Amino acid sequence: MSGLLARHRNIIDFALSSLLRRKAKNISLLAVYTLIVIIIASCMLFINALKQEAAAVLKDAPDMVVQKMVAGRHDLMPVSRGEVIGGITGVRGVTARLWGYYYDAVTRANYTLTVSDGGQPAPGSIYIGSAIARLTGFSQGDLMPLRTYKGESKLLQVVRVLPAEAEIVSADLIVLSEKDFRELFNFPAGFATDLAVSAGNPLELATIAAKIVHQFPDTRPIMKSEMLRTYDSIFDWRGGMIVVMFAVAVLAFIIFAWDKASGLSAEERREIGILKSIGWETADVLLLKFWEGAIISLTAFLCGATVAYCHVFFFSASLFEHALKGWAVLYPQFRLAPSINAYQLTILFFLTVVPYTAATIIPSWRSATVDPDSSMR
Amino acid sequence: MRKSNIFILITCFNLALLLLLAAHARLGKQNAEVPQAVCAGIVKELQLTDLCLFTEARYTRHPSMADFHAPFQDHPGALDHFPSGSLVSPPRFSHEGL
Amino acid sequence: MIVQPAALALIVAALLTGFMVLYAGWYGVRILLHWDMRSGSELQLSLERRTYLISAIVNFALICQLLSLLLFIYTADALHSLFIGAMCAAGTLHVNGFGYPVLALKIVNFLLAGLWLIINYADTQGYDYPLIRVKYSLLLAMVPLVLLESFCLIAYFAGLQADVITSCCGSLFSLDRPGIGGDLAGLPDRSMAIAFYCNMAATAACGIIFLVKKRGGYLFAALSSMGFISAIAALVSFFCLYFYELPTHHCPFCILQSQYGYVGYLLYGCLLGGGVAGLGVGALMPLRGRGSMAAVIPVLQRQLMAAALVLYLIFTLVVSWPVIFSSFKLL
Amino acid sequence: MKTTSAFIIWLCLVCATAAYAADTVPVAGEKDKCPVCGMFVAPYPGWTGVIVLKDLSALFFDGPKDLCTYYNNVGKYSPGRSRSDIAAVWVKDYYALTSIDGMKAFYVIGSDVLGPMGRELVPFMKESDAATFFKDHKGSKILRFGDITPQVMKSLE
Amino acid sequence: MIELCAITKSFAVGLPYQLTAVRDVSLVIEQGQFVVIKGPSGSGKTTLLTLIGCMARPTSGRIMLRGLPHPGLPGSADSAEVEITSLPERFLTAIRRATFGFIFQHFNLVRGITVLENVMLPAYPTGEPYELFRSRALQLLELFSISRHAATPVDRLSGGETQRVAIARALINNPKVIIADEPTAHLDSGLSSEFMEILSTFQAQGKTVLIASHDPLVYESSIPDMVVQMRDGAITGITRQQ
Repeated sequence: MSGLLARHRNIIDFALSSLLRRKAKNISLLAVYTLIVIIIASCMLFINALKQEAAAVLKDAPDMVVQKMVAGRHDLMPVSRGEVIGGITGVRGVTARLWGYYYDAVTRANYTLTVSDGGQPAPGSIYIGSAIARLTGFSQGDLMPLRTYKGESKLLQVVRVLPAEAEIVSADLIVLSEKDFRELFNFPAGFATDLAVSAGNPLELATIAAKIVHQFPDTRPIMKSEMLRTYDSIFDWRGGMIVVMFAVAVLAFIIFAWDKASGLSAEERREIGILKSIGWETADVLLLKFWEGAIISLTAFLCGATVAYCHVFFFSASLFEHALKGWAVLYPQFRLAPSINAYQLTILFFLTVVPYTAATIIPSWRSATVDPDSSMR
Repeated sequence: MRKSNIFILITCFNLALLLLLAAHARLGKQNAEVPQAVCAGIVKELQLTDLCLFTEARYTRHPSMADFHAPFQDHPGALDHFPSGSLVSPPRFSHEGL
Repeated sequence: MIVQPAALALIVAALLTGFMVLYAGWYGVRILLHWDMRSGSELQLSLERRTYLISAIVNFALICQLLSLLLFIYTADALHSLFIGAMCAAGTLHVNGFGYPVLALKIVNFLLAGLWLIINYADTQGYDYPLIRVKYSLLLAMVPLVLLESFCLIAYFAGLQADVITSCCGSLFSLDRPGIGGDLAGLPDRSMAIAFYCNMAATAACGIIFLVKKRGGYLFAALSSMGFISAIAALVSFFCLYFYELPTHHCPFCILQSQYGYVGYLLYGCLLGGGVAGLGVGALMPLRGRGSMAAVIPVLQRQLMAAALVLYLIFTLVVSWPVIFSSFKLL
Repeated sequence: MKTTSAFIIWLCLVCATAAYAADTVPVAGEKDKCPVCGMFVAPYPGWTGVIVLKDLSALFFDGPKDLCTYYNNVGKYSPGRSRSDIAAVWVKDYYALTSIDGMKAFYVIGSDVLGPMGRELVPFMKESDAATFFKDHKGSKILRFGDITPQVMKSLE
Repeated sequence: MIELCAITKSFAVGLPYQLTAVRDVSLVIEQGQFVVIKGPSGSGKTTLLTLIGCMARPTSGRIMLRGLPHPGLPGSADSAEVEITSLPERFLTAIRRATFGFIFQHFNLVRGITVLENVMLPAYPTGEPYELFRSRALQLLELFSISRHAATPVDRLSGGETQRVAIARALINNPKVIIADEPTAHLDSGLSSEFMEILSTFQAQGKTVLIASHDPLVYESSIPDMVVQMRDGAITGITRQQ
């Protein structure tokens, strides 16, 4: 056992010597490899942190939202239906939600306007999200003009800027009173955007949803579990797509690695010939090649994962920012709760180290089977 | 010192660094509980359903409230939201400048 | 189709192992056809060199197989939130018809690859390539299974549709459900536990007899394979209940979750390792008369047997722990 | 005189504690386990049942089924006690998830809703709720607390 | 003892350009002998050395080793006889490592690494503890008075130093047989005779020395016990010296 260990360590010694002999080539290989690991790992860590954030933040979202559909599009929901739905056994409460979008031509940004169920703020005053405050420069006490449906300007007083740490849910929010909301959009009385339904027992939600659809076939109930699942699948999908895009980079790199491993120079052939003639066996040379690859991939993997973590959680994934921002004007600034686990590292290992290792098996073997007597000829 | 020892030390150092980061993540998760509670409070109070990640279109602002044909809703030039939707900006309409 | 990093990682691994094993199989055929130990011809020399490549490939495939088995189960577990009604891996695997075949094939292939490496190890200790035909026949048997597994895995992930309604483990492994899950759960719990302990005791006794008197290798292999199966059956029908402290929950996957301290990985790891070692003892039995193997195999068998016994012992201790020490009692 | 006032004080105390026992439902903690099956109770707040004994100690159950098993055989699980030591029985109304008096509740059996222990007696405060549930979830019978006999319990195993 | 029985080695068997490098060679080399194989280039000297040194297998004929280490094979005592012609490469390598030390025509040191590492190279895959063979390597360097170069890359050494490093490397695994292929081809007369002197001390230590050479300085020297003449792959004469 100790002999086996000693053999591995001896061979690692020589593998390091031979890697260091071709410094420029191997350091460039390591650099490219590390870069690929960094990109894939950043992407995975970022996506995973967002998923966890969504799950943590949305755990108190409405149990169910019921929308009315007309010709495949959302339509205004008669508030009266809320009473019918409230009568369904198992429903604890129904509230009409009033919310919509407002396009601000000056800043070219979309705001989300919403009415708080609690009756706050009072008519004439609003709360604004911190990203809006940052974008427009309005702060507490200022009067903010909003264009009504008639094109007139309506001045509303900012009484509160929503806390910056809640930006991930409230960056673009303007919270206003029901009266102002209806005046602004000429929103008909007796109608709401949709209904939020809460159930006493979450187990009953499916039954309640079935009853609502049965009673009002033109409605669409969306359960909280579906909202959360939407985020899971969006992020999984996006993460997967980014990984697929970078798979091309991985592929290119693997071709490069294959080429490096199989394109034995005359010098390398001579060296392996020498090793074999002085008593290295094919399996020893294979082990040497394995360790050369393992040293590079292990180092690249560990450094890449570390750098990726720092990139995502210390520098807020600044390399991705532009890709994620798209053409939105309002972009929330948030710090994600850091998370890293063995599962993600295993996936990363599979996506980077395993293909690299597979690509070097056959070339390594080819170089290991140089004839031992070749150095005598 | 033997080269293999140096390599083993560097690898151990890297692993330790990774473990340290895992510890940092655990700590950071605890620190994030307060802001997350603030967020959850606003979500509960305003009955919000979505994260505010992409504000460019309603199907990206409220993905869980959108429907199957959502990509067609916002403007005639809007393409599917991925991948072009997040890369291509919408055409400028004349009424916007007014 | 679910495009998700873990699924991609598994598909990449499946494609790589499939391709590599196919390549190895092709040269396996050539070795079986043209092998001639006495010849010093160049063909023979090149074939001898191929054997290094093939063992490197199977080594790679085995490690890949082991890691991807873990990753597959964990991924199935992590994906359960995408499917309505799934509580853990049991539900995710049930989403389409390829889930459980993939799992079964992964386990079988892991056992076969482990067996191959054991035989390969014995073979390389001999100076006369005594097991070359056995070894490459086994490799050829593995090739279609590995390819089938890769195909099933890709088909499984390709066929995953989010929002499919599936069953949760509570119903898959409930007593009144037809099928293997229900049958396993429905086994009489006490008698299964007794059968398991008897089997383990018999295996241990047989192993000790073998270690002392060098007899009974076949019996040991048979007992340890039976031990493997009875351990799974007893785990599902009896021991699970103690881990969950729930008298009705028979799921073999939930113990892999963090609430149970990932104890499942330890249990299944011990079981798989012990299974491979136990099978290895049996597989080496008929080969020990061949040429130089008479000196090699008995030593190897003793090591394997010791490994199998230790792993099974750990398994037994870990499953017995909650039965003895928890305050939970089955009625 | 002294004894009378002492008696009155004592009476007040008893009444107070009785009122306490009748009105407040003890909440299960992380460590509380079901005395019948040994499960932790806290992960299943929607099913938790409580029996308050006359000495004000509380027993927590992971579902009405285990509660009734206990109620039918108190001596087995709490040696030296009997049914007469029980001060109050609380179960969770399925729809509202609030604690209700178990003695007055309506129970549906045979439904397709499973509790942590499998088939369950699903409790309701109002008979109309029980009837709705009975229809929605394919129940087989609506029972009162007194109807829950050992035979009924057997059918739930 | 090394015994060759009717050894033939052909390359490209069955092809039009088949080449027979060694033809029906039989030879016995006793332990402790100093043997020189002489002959013009292309006479099969080197091929014969590769066959004896377990680097290649003969096409026909048998090679027996007696009283030499043969790890991994049955019969643990070194006195047992081993037939090495049909052994797998793995075992040939093990025997080569334990039994033979090689000195090549161009010395074949691995460039870019230090003298010490070059000397230790043959010991790496044996699984011997590092400290053990490192101290042995340092002793050898001391013996050949090149210790001060231990940390120097081999590319920077002079011809004589390179030669001594190559000899030190051949000795690291304590072999019983030293095989040298045209060792003096690139050395001046002074270095060549120094080389022969060093080899003769090995013979004095009981090692067998086997040299292929067409250098008169080697085969006309008084040191060898036996000179084997080869031409066209066959032995044409054996001269023994007393």
